[in-house]
Amino acid sequence: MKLNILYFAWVRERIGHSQEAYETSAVTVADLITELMARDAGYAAAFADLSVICVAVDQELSDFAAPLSDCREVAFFPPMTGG
Amino acid sequence: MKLNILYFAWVRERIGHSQEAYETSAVTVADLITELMARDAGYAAAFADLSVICVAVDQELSDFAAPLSDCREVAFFPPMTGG
Amino acid sequence: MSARVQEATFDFAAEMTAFQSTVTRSGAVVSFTGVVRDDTGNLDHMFIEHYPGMTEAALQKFADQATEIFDLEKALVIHRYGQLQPGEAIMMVATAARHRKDAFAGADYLMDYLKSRAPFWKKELSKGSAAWVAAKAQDEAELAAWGLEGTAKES
Amino acid sequence: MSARVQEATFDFAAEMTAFQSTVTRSGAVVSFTGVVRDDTGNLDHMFIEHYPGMTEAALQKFADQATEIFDLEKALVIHRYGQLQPGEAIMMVATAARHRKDAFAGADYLMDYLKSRAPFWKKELSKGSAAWVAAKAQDEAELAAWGLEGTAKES
Repeated sequence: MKLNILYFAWVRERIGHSQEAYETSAVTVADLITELMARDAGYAAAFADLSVICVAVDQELSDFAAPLSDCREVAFFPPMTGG
Repeated sequence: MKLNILYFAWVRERIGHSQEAYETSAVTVADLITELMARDAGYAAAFADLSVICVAVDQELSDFAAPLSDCREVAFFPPMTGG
Repeated sequence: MSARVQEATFDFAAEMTAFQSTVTRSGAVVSFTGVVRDDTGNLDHMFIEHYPGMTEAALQKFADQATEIFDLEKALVIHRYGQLQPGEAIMMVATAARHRKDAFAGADYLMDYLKSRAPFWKKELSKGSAAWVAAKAQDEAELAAWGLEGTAKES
Repeated sequence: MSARVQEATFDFAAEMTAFQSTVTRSGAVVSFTGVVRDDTGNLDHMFIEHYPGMTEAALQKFADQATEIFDLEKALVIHRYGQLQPGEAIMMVATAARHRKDAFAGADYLMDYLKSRAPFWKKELSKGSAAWVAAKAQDEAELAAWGLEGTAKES
């Protein structure tokens, strides 16, 4: 399965890029995070504290248990600070 | 004691004028109302239902038990509807 | 803390521009505008009577109280009287505060006091009838909800 | 219910004039404006990042939800991104309703959702430092207070 993964704010800064096409067989968001963290120190640092990581699956706020089947876009970012 | 008495909204309309100088020996607002109601049918109609009458003594919201000593201006009106 | 009572219309946009231009340390600005509405389809115009002297003092007092209670940097109240047409603005309040909840609460508090404790009376003049607007029990309940009523009545 | 995400400044006064001109049955109009403040005296500018596509959908959803929950005639949300100087407006909301409490609550609700559920991230760039603004536990508590959180997270 080919995903487009987006990163925002300090998650983006730690990982070093804002988006990437990524081939994975991860079943859930949590599985995907585990895969990404194994890639390099930047990813590991970005996901070190999952209590400050939010995820959107196909642009809808979601959670780490969410399945990735049929999804095309996953985004990781810190808690939002709009307004 | 000489008071300036003001009337607003439908209290004014029932009494027929918006203000008057009035000589009284009434001790409280309640005494004053009793005196006024005895004057004519307009006053009696205006004060017929005291649950919808408010009073200000020297431009401060007050109540019927308030003493009139040293006061110069008393105003009677319905519950306020600003905003 | 600025309070004005006037017969003339006011320019909401210009008032807000002026208000915001003098705000220096507040991240949150809230405004409320009350507009004459013709709910029945029969309203010709609204007439607002007030108590000159007491009105100005009451608005100033409520603005000062809101400022103190909600730590506002600035508060503005403008209220009109006289004859108003449907669609015209009756009054406005504006508040500025560091925190958004304070700006909202300050404006809401000001409105609740204006509704029930400022000496204004509205009369609706419709085709073939004229009636003073009755105070709503709801308005008293909303005022009481601030839990500050004792202070306001006594002061 | 109108929602806009833009880099350019907006003219609050002009937006409110346009908003009010299209309101026909609401007696109550509330606005909120958020402004960049330099609390430390060291802020050079603020940078706001967002998630194009998701942001627009989120703002529209919150505006629609507020409209339905609080029976609003009309709601407007404008939120900026990019580089903002101290004193510049970050965003605004406006609501129009028959009842003043609904207009206030609708705007307050919209702000609470924008704060914590719209994909914006603020970075403060000061002399010699740059830091992403941390989300506040208080903001989550205020969102939870509406008692609607389940709905919002699932949708």
